[in-house]
Amino acid sequence: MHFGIILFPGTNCERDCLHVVQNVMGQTGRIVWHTQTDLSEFDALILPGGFAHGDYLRTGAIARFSPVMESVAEFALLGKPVIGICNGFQVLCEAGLLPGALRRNAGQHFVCKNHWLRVEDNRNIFLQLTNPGDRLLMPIRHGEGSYYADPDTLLEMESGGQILLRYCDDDGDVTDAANPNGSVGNIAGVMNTTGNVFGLMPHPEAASEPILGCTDGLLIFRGMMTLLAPTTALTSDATVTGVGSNMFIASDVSAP
Amino acid sequence: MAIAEINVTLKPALLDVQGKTVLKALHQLGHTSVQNVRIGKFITLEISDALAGPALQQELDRMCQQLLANPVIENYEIVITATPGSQPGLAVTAPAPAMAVTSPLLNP
Amino acid sequence: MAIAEINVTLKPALLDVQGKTVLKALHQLGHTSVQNVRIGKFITLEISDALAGPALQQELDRMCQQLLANPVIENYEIVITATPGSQPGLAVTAPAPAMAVTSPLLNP
Amino acid sequence: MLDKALALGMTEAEYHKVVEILERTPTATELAMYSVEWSEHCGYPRSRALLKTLPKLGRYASLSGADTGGIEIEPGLFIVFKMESHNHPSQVEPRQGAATGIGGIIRDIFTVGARPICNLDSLRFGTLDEAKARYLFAGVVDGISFYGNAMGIPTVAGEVAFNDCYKGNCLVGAMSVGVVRTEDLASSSAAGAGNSVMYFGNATGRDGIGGCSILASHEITDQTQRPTVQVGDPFAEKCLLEACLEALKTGAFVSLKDMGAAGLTCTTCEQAAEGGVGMDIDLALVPLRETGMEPYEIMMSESQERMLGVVKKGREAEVIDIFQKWGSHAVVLGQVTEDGVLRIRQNGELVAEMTAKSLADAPLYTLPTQVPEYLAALNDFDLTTIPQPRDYGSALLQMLSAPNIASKEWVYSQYDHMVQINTLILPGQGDAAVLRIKESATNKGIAVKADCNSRYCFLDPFLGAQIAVAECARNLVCVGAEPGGVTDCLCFGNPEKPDRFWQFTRAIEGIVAACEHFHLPVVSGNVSLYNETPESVIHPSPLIGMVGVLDDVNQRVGLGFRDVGDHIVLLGQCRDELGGSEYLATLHGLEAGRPPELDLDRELAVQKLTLAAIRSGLAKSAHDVSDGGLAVAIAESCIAGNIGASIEIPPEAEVEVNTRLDAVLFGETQSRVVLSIAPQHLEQLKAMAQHVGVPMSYLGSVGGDKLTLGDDRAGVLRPLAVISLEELNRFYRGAIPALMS
Ligand SMILES: Nc1ncnc2c1ncn2[C@@H]1O[C@H](COP(=O)(O)OP(=O)(O)O)[C@@H](O)[C@H]1O
Ligand SMILES: [Mg+2]
Repeated sequence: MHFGIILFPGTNCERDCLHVVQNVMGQTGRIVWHTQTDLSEFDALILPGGFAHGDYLRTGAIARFSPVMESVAEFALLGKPVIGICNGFQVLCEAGLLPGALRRNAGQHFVCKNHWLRVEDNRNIFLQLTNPGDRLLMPIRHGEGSYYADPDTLLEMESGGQILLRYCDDDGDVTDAANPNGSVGNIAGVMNTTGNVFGLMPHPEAASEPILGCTDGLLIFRGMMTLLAPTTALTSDATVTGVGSNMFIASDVSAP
Repeated sequence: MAIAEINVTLKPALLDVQGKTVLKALHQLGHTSVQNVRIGKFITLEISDALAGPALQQELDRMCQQLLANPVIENYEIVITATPGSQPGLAVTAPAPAMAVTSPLLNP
Repeated sequence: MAIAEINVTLKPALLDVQGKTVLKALHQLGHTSVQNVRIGKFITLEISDALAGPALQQELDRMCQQLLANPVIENYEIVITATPGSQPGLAVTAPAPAMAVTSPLLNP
Repeated sequence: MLDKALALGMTEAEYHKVVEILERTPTATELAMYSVEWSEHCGYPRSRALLKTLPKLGRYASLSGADTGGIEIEPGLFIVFKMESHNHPSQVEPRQGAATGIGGIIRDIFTVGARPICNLDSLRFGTLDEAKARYLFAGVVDGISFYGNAMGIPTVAGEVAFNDCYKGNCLVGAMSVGVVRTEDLASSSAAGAGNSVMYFGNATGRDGIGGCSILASHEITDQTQRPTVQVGDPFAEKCLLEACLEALKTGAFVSLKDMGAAGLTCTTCEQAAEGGVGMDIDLALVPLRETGMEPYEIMMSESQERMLGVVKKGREAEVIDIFQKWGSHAVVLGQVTEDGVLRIRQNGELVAEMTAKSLADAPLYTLPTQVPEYLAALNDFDLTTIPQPRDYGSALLQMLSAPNIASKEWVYSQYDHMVQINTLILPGQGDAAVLRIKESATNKGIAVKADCNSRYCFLDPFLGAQIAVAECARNLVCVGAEPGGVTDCLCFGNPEKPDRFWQFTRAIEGIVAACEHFHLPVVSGNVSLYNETPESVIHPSPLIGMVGVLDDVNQRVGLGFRDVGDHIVLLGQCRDELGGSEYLATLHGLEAGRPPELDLDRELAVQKLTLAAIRSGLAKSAHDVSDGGLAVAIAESCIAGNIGASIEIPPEAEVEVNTRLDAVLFGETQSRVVLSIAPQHLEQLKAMAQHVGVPMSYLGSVGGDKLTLGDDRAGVLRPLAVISLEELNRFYRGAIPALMS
């Protein structure tokens, strides 16, 4: 599978995503400068994290006018998968490709830590390798990740299966205490109505290698490479879900 | 040269967490008569004389809708003043109502 | 109830990195008549009637110097208006000059 | 002109020297240029002679003397690093001051063609009970977060300390680390008459004019004497970084240098002097942000996010294209000349003319030193008068919640410490951060840490500086790395006062002694003097940053205990040492006594043993004993591992006779490491320790959900404390957030 990874000035996770695509998943990928408009070579697109245009004014506000964004919209219209991670999620919201908006964290500070996420819906390509209720562990690293959508929109999203991930505690419970940024309904990731554009604040590319202590993020990228299964029941792969572990140190040091 | 001052504010229905934090801090400093705080953006634009009147107002509206405000969460208000010093009496005030007009790109 | 609107702006000599970037973006969107952009904060305070007149003005000044603005790099301007609807004609405008008075909190 | 020179911070003698060099009265621009370039900040006239004594050789091939230095961790692959302070600007405006400090040090790294892979920060503030200290602390952390995060460079480690002596002068040491292949190393030495001198990055404004000579090289006596604050633009810097790395790859560059303090003055004269050439530039071509700027203002401006380089003649367009793509200015200001003369013009008209060398060769001073008066009385303080705690449990909790010891999670959770996905040991999980090096052909990794106990340095700058080096190295060893190279950031008071200069001199001697013993090169560094105000003088603070190498990044350990039943052992000996300890400060409000002794041979032996235990896979966790002593170290390993421990100090433990119990638990004797190992490995480790002559004691075992402490030295167990993990966490992790909310 061939991934296009969009690079706006100020983006800073493009190389991390490329590393995972090439060196972890063994796929091909290319970094695409934000003025390029021909995306026909790609099977899937990643809008990586960072601070496009410095995040000045509002996150994603300026980036969404980059020439590449019209092509991203067309790419999405064709039904091909697009994932926006962190700043990429913010850009997709500003561009109207995903509903809602991301505001400054309720705590007013940037937050960098590993966080548990609960899978809300797996009837989509992105989370098809997981089961509803699974816990995934991934880093969150953002200052403006407080998701907001008005109540009507939220209702629609709920019924449309568009809310894919919520922040939860290590028991998998979605609680206020387990809300790192004040997102409405602890929402961490949402999808568009047609099921091919996904945005999330956590960083799956930073949780895709054993050496980093966690591989839950890989489930998402692998999902994007897998034809959507006819039903939600995916038994064989279910064993690899919810494998989030806290072993960030020396988990792979072998004792003598 | 015209000067446009734009206030971008959070929609009233949204909780202003930053405002709440500042309110708390003000109370702690003894400013207990403050009952509410909302924090928005104050954007000043300097615009060449090429644009004026309704055309200016229209263009400013477009800038706000496209870029300067996010209609999902924000309102804006535009005040046009003449350049400082030149005929201050002519200041035109044109508060735009809360708008959430979506541009074509927003909802393709 | 009084309402105070406070504009906090970066001192003119300082680089406004946001403004610079937004200006570029506006130009790219075709709004080429814009010549300069500065981005600051717009703070709205609701204040109980206990405070009024010069005392109110003074207290607002102190709030700005202590907390709402950073006098090392920012200026502020305070506009006091009555509560919306109640005697709008009474609005008092009191722009404070660029101030660099250090506050107890910021510089004890 | 003499009065102007004095106002610019020059001495009368320096002014006359300028007249002598030029054989005429200097122009305003010339005077400005000499004043900034000869200031302590740029030319190091007061410290240069001492800095020359720092060792340059070590285990790894090293690079030093340029903007930044480094070590070659495998053939053809360099890790470059440097630490620099931004103290004065941060005291004036903490957020922007710290942000521009980070910005400045990052430029030092990519200026040599390296891609920055991580940052560290070493911070010092007044005590947090003061509003001003909290304001500065919050602002500085916010500034580092705001700038570093946007750059996509993880801030992976650092240190924070609070002490009254910093209330008038906070310290903000920023360190950046980059990776570069030998063939991509860029030069900072101009060459080739006719080549183009080019300006890159942000436009120039009146930022920090005079900052480097008037501000940074003098005490701030008058708070209103504020220069223009510099505002950081991480977006511009990120674009500049990418543009520079891309453009350097083309091979069109002869040299490149970042504009830090003294901006254009420093970058023109130093590149020219280093290459033995001259430059002829026209300031009318400099992109300006403000109108009406005078030539001397342009030459002195400290506007951020700018670089000056020399590009081969005929290849300018290709370079300009790359910078334009990134939205960055790139303009030709003039040419390199053969004659070694710097000619600065404004619309063709000469405004300054001097040899580059005369600027770059700042005068050299030897300043008098004198042992400070406070020292003898403090050193001789009678510690036997100090009462022992009645309740060791609450004493330990009090120690754990002391801001100097408490978890710094409030700080590092605001920093993106994971971007670039190389961070394998995150802040709080090990004594140093560990990063994989994706560029390595052999699975190498690095460990990084910054350290300095300035209380020790206050009580004995020679010993304190040695300990700073030793502790930093020990921290690297405790994650499994071989210490490889040092950078320093020497923050002191006014050098013109003989007692301050004595501190400075002794501290450098300490660094030299320790580095030579450990075979560590000092590859880069920075000096910040005049850190004093009428209300406070900082403790001598030779901040040490260090990089170590893991040959196999899979051989790393954290500080957290891991498995139930593992044995806890102590390498090294406990001695009756309480002088200068955090315990004395926190429980008794005292900064007195002598710092713990340091036996460099013992230190090296303990480090070698620790490293061997980790590499052989015996050690499952390692944590050095530093601030707060043994009890704190063990509590930290419980917290990090989220598992309890039971400690009974046995009769045969390696404790010097007649050591007070509080010194056993909270004393800060050097050269000690707490390891946890599987029970079956105890004998093997013992044998290894005996072999290298390092004392080793079995202390207890891992397990449960509480920390139990007891003293069994007399053969009769004396229970000291039982504290639940939950309570340890609450005190250790809750302390700073509670103070800052
Ligand atoms: N200013 C800071 N920035 C980033 N990380 C920090 C900072 N201060 C402390 N840390 C991290 O917190 C942990 C504990 O630091 P410290 O108490 O200095 O360790 P030690 O006592 O072993 O020297 C380390 O992982 C360190 O890198
Ligand atoms: Mg510590």
